[in-house]
Amino acid sequence: MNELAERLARRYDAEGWHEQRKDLASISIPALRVRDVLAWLRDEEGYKHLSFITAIDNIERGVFTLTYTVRNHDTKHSLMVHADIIRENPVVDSVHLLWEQAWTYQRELKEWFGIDCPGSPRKDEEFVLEGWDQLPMMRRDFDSLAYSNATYAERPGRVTHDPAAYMKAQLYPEADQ
Amino acid sequence: MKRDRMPYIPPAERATPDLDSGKYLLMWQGPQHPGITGNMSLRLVIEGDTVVDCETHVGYLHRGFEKLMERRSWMQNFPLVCRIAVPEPDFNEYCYAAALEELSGIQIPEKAVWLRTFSLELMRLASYLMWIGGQAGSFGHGTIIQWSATMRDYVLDLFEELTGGRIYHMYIIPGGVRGDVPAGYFKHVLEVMDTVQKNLDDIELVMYHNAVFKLRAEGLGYIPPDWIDRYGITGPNARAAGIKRDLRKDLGYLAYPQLEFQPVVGSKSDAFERARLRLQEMYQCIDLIRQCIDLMPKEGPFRAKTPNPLYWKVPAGETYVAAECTRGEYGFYVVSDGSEKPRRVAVRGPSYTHAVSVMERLVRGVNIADVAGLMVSLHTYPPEIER
Amino acid sequence: MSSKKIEMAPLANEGLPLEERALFCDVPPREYEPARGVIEDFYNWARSQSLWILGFGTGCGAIELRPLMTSRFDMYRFGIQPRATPRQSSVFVIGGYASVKTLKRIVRSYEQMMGPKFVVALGSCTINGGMYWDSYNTIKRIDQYIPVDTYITGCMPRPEALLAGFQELKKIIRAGRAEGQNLYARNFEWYKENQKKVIKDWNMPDYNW
Amino acid sequence: MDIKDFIAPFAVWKRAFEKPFTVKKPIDERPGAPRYRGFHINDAQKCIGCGTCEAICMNKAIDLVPAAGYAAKEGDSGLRPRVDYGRCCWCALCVDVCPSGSLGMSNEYVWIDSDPEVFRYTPGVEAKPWDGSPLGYRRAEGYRLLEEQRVEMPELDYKEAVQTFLELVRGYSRQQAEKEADRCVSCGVCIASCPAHMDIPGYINAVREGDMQNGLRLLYETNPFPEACGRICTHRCEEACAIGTGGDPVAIRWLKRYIADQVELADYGKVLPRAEADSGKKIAVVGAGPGGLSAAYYLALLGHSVTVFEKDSEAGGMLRYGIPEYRLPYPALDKDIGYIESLGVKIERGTAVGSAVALAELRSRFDAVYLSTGLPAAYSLEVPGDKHPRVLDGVAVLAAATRGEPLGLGKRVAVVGGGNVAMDAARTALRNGAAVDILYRRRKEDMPADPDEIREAIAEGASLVEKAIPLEVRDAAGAIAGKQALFVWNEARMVQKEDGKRPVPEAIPGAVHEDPYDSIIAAIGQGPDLSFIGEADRLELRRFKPVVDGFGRIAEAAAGAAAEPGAPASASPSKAAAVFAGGDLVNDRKDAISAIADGHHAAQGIDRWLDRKGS
Amino acid sequence: MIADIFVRIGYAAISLFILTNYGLLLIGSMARISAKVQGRVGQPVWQPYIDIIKSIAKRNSIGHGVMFYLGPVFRLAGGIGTYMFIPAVFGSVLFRNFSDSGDLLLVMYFIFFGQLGMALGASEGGHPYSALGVSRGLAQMTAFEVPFALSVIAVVIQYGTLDITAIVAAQQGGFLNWTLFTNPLAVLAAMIAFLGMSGHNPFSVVLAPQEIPIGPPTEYHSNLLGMLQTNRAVFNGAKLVLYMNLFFGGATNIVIMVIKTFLIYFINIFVGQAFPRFRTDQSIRFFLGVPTVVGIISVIIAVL
Amino acid sequence: MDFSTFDEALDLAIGREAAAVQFYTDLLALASFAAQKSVLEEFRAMETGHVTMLTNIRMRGRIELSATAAVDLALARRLDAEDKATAVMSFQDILVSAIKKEERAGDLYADLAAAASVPEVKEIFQRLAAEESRHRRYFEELYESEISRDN
Repeated sequence: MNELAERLARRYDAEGWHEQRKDLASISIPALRVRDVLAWLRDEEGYKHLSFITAIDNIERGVFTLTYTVRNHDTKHSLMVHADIIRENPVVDSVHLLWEQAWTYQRELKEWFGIDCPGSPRKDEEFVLEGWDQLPMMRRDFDSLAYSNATYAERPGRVTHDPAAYMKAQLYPEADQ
Repeated sequence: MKRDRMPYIPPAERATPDLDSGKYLLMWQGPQHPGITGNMSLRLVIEGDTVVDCETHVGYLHRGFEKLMERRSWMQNFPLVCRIAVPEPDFNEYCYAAALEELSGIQIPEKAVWLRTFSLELMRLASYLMWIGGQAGSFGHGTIIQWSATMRDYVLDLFEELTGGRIYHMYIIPGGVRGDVPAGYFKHVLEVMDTVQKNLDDIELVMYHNAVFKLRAEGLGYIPPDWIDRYGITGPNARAAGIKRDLRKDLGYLAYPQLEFQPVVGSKSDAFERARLRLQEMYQCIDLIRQCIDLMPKEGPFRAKTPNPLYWKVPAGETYVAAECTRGEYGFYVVSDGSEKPRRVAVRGPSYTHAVSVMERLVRGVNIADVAGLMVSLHTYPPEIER
Repeated sequence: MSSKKIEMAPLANEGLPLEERALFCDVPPREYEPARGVIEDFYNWARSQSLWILGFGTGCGAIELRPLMTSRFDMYRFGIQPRATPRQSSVFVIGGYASVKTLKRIVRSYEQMMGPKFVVALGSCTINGGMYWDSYNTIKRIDQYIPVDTYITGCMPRPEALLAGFQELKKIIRAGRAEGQNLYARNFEWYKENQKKVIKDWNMPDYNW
Repeated sequence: MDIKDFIAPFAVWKRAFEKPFTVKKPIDERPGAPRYRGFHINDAQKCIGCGTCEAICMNKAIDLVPAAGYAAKEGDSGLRPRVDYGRCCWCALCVDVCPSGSLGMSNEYVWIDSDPEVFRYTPGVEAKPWDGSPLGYRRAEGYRLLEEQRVEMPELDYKEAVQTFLELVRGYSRQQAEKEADRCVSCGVCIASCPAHMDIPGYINAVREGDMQNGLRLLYETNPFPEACGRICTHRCEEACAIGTGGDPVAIRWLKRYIADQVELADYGKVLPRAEADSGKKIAVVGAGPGGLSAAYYLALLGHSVTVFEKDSEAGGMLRYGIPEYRLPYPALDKDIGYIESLGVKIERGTAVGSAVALAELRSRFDAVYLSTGLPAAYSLEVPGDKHPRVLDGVAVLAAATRGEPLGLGKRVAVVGGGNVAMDAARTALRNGAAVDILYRRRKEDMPADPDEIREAIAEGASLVEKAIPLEVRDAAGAIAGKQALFVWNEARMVQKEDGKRPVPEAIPGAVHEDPYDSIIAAIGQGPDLSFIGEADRLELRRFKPVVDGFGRIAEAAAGAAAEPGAPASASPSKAAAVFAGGDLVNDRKDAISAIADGHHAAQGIDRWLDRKGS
Repeated sequence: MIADIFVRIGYAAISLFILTNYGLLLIGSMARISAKVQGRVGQPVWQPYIDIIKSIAKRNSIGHGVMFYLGPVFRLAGGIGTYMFIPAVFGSVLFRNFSDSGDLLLVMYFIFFGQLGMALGASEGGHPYSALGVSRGLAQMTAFEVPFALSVIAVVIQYGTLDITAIVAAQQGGFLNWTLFTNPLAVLAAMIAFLGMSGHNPFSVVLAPQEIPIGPPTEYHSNLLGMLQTNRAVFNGAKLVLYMNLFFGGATNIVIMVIKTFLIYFINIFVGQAFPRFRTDQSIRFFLGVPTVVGIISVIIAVL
Repeated sequence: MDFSTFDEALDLAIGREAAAVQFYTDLLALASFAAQKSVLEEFRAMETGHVTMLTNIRMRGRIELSATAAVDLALARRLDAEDKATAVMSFQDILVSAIKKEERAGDLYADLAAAASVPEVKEIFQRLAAEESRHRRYFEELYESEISRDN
């Protein structure tokens, strides 16, 4: 498989080949070449099956890392192709022309992360949400619990105690000073 | 150009019926509709009895699992994952556990491998039994669903006995499984397998040798073989088109390399073929369960040691673990940043492609009466689409 | 190709001011006096013996309704059967968690049902959020949005528990305590307020969906 | 499509002649499977309220609430888990993780109510129909989420160990320590059991995180003797450990030692808090044992100037003179003491209060005095012949060993007693080449010594003679008088004389043994030496103990017979400094950690008292 | 004369009452038989009663205009009308109804009348499923009416009368005189059409819960639904009696009527449990195929 | 010695308790530091209390002591009996003396009870012996918990 890594590196400046298992590897490519790489992988290297597309919010680095997982059923090998795009105004090429289901993933990316794939069909329609007016919820700076607490009423009357603090209050309250 | 080998039909290349013309009728099938699988909906535009346009609408079951998982520790996610696909939770458990074990470098004991295989096959059978009722029911055959739901219930009894849960088994825990089989369990399993097999024989006679069923299902929802890669179709839907792909064979995970089976492959690729193929896979499941019972080691530990669940830190890394579920490739993509909580967990459910892009494409031109049957024949579970 | 996108058909409540849009009912519901004495008892008996469940699997709970409907547990013998349309159903089974999108349909379906109507809520999620207590998309207490007659705890409750829940519901109906419809009418403003707080987008087709 | 497709479907009618699948009375006839995860049950007696269930619960379904009938006590927080069935998902991780194994699940599953508020209860405390259900989910045999075995501590081989005074316990490696620390569930139940209330979960977490500096900081918050305590502490915390309810307790002591060992003394100053500005107050501490020095440490931190008076030539008290080197090497102790001294604490070694300097003098020279003189005087055997020259006292033997004096114990040594001093004496004797018998009045399980010490002593070759009542010591026949002694003891049996009290050894008539020994080491107990407190000091004593208030301050003695009657206690001549006391002298636990806790506590008391006096 | 009319009306009312109850019990017991095939116990036989009471006991209802209300009324009128002109028991005064006032053509008209009325009402409901159901129902009705009409024609030609009583009378005197044996092909065509008429599988496209839940009555509720449920009993009973009269020799007493109608109805269940449902186009194609041919042949035979 | 009346018997007992008070007073005179004194004073006060109690009994003419003897922990008999009265008496020494004293008293009463011919007097001595055993037990327990902790 290392030949593939080399070819990818030569043709598309790919780097960081990592062999996770004997049937799974990952590699990073420049975001601008996503469509080229995937088309090449699909047509030339036999990675015909797109398992899924997703993104990781690497908020510390200020990027979304896209993951396209493709599979070559003949060699029984899966490849995770990573591409970093900046978090502000994230845009990436659409691959809906390569795979028919890709537009759904891209619609999901748009709704869940705010990642735009120009040209992808129905990308601006709501996917799973309805009337969502917050940050895209899969971004790490969206706090699910805080939103839930603020929006959905909880049944009152719950109270809990920390064993250590409770024992301290019960057994040696004088130590608290 | 090799790229042209696949003629391209853009997904949005759809008829644009003028809804105001009075010629068309806009109809929503679901979510409150008995002919829909689970809680989702189809926005159908029909002309007479023929569907001219379809949009899949999901999100009625969206609970934000992937976000919730980022909030919970590695072990706390274990009870959560099984809820992603309600009728078939075990595959979630397996994929998550396997991904976690791979990232942490934990080797699970032999016994756990077999018990996992066993419970996955049992789950597959239960899931298919649920499907077969749905398939018959979607064409209005109410008798089959009555039988098969009971058969499924017998299988769920087995799960209850083994795991303590009927629907959510939470048995395949990271590190192994949660318990050994109880005394006399396999005897019970074999009895139930006999009952199920006998009933499957009846169902085959009634459902698959049925003029009306054939009339309805044959030719319905034909998936051309060249769509398989283009649409990312996996599992029985792909195999029915003659593509021999089964992750159990291809990936050789768990104890599958030691089991004797051949993927069932069809050719006609219509609803009936898919139904027939699934029936054969049910028989195959029963056979695999029996093989598991024979080959399973009798003794030995069933769980490897794992770190303290409250403070389990997983080394940074990422992996994608896939398994062949009843609907196709079920996968968990897990990313760890080295902390006590996952960085990202993405779930790849086969219904994602089957119920959205494939369904929208296939349903065009189909009689409105066949929409439910077509949907069921793709065997989709909405919760795994929206997670 | 995006230009070929279908234009959504205009919806019944489109173009209405927001506050009116929120009201699914053409008229706000009103309270209905129960009949007198023996007649109401007789009616209640009939209502309790003929529970028609709305066939809307709103969550995981739907998975255990199917065994209940079929031969192993056979709820028909207790006078319970599924019904495909809210107009004819008398029992709404909230199958666990309700996402916001589903909640909108739940409210709509509930309002379409004819009184007296009963609500059975399954599982932890309906009581206090369940395992989705921190999810951004699921409500925590269904009783904030529609009146509930009976809760069945469990995750998932087994079919037997569901059955026991229906038997309990029957008792409640026979005792004349299942007045959810009137409760909803009486506290209509409160329920609407809660619903409005959660459901941001009220647009939906004017029939079914 | 052939004719079969029209005929075959009628096969459905076959079913009409078979038995229906239907369960007649589902609710009654179908109990949950034996493993069914139904409603929670809790053995509230066994439960210690550690809250691990709450920590593992992803649904936040469990609250810890005070339970009627269960008060907080050592090893039991008095809280019990309360489950919210509006949250629970019946995953049973709480059952799997429960350290004590008290949580379980019944196989009951029907709970219906029209009131949504009722689905909350405290299993085992609030009665439910399914309480005590024998069926239902339990943690499977051989399956635990928590590790029940502690990481074995590397030790010297006993055969080798007995040859030298090298430290027996070698300490954890980083990997071992992190693995052991990972067993902790941070419940905090142990904190109350530690006399010093150390932040045990805090520093264990520091080990887990590999943050030794933070760990050391946490240690020094309550205990300036981490090296010493990390080795010889009586670790009452480990008895309260939640993990210990179902397996080995977390090796809290060893982890403490690990932290202290990891940080060099030179780095202590960078990590630990600096002393506050000089307050100008002077405080005398009598006794440079753990209690006195810990008081000195905390007083010094508060900015006071502290002088410690120590009668021996080295500081450390019992840690140095009572505990042999192989358990607590002197460099480790010196490290602890060295850091305390580095804060400016003066230690006047070889200055005995009472003889070299009078207490009254201290009271006039200093603003406050802290007494931490401990229990230096060994009690005697109190049998005929116990003044025999070959009858030695255990504390003295250990002190002599520390000083490096020749012990001259001889070949055959009897140690009388079952406490830690006895064990230490026995093992010291073993290291001096003697054959050692430990004679104890009761049974092995009654021995007050640390079980580890007993185990090690026996492993090193001491033979334990249980139920031996000493009767007499006399000269052995044929031996030169004063060189060998004959130890006469009576075999005993344990008799339960009173219900609810521990059994009493009762001599078996006639079963008298006579054994000759070169030395007989009596280690039955020690008492205080209070001769330095005169009546004029007007300190209230009761049964050889100072009477102290909550902060360790010794009450002023009511005017005795000599003093003029009627003078109120508060009006006593309080020109002199207040006297505080702590440690073995005062408390009943008589271990180093209690003395340290007393010292810390008294330091706070003294500080307050000085504040009050100053203002 | 007036008194006579009132007596007849009284008799007809009693007869209708009995038939309604019989129809309800028949539905209940058939549900139990179906349940047996499905491996379960099934609902109580009297469940239909409770359902109707429950529907009537509903407190509120909404309307979609006058036609919407009239739909069930037409439907019920169709059912009652059908029954009123059929003699339920041959020779019985109580059960003769108004059979002497109308003939077979009137009965067939009433069969259509209910359907059409319902179609008008249901379409008013505004629900697309209602509309779809109605269009399916009408399409299928047109289809099954062809073999049915053909077989009726055959019978009429065979007996030379349109009077049902006369047709029954002609079949008396041993079972070999039944149309079943005298003109088996007509009966075959009629029975197949009957399957379609009853709306059981495989001809259940009208209600088709999995496809267009639940067709025309989707929007009906409360007492309107109660009327529909009552009509189901009446109309079913009327059809069964008609079939019994035309093809199975009628009944000379009520016990025979019960046995015969029960068995005729059972055929529905017998087939229905075994097959899924045809699509509309398939069922139309089916009815216009073999049954129509059979019907035509039966007419030809009758003519000959 | 044979005591035939209630008063006689009690006089003897009171006399013994008074001697005990004197015993502690003597020891107090020897004591050199505060801790000793406080203990001795406490014990002396205890004995003074006994004198008062017996005097009250004598006045009321009715013995009101329990007949149940305390459990014998068998310490007293083993302890070395040599005289401890020195200026540097430790807590142990004082306790041993006290135990011995109570034991001797108990023995005496037991002997007297055995020798008594009048049943009433016999009972008085038995009761007194039991009372002394309880005193002894008190000291024994103190000894066990304070002195002989490790044995």
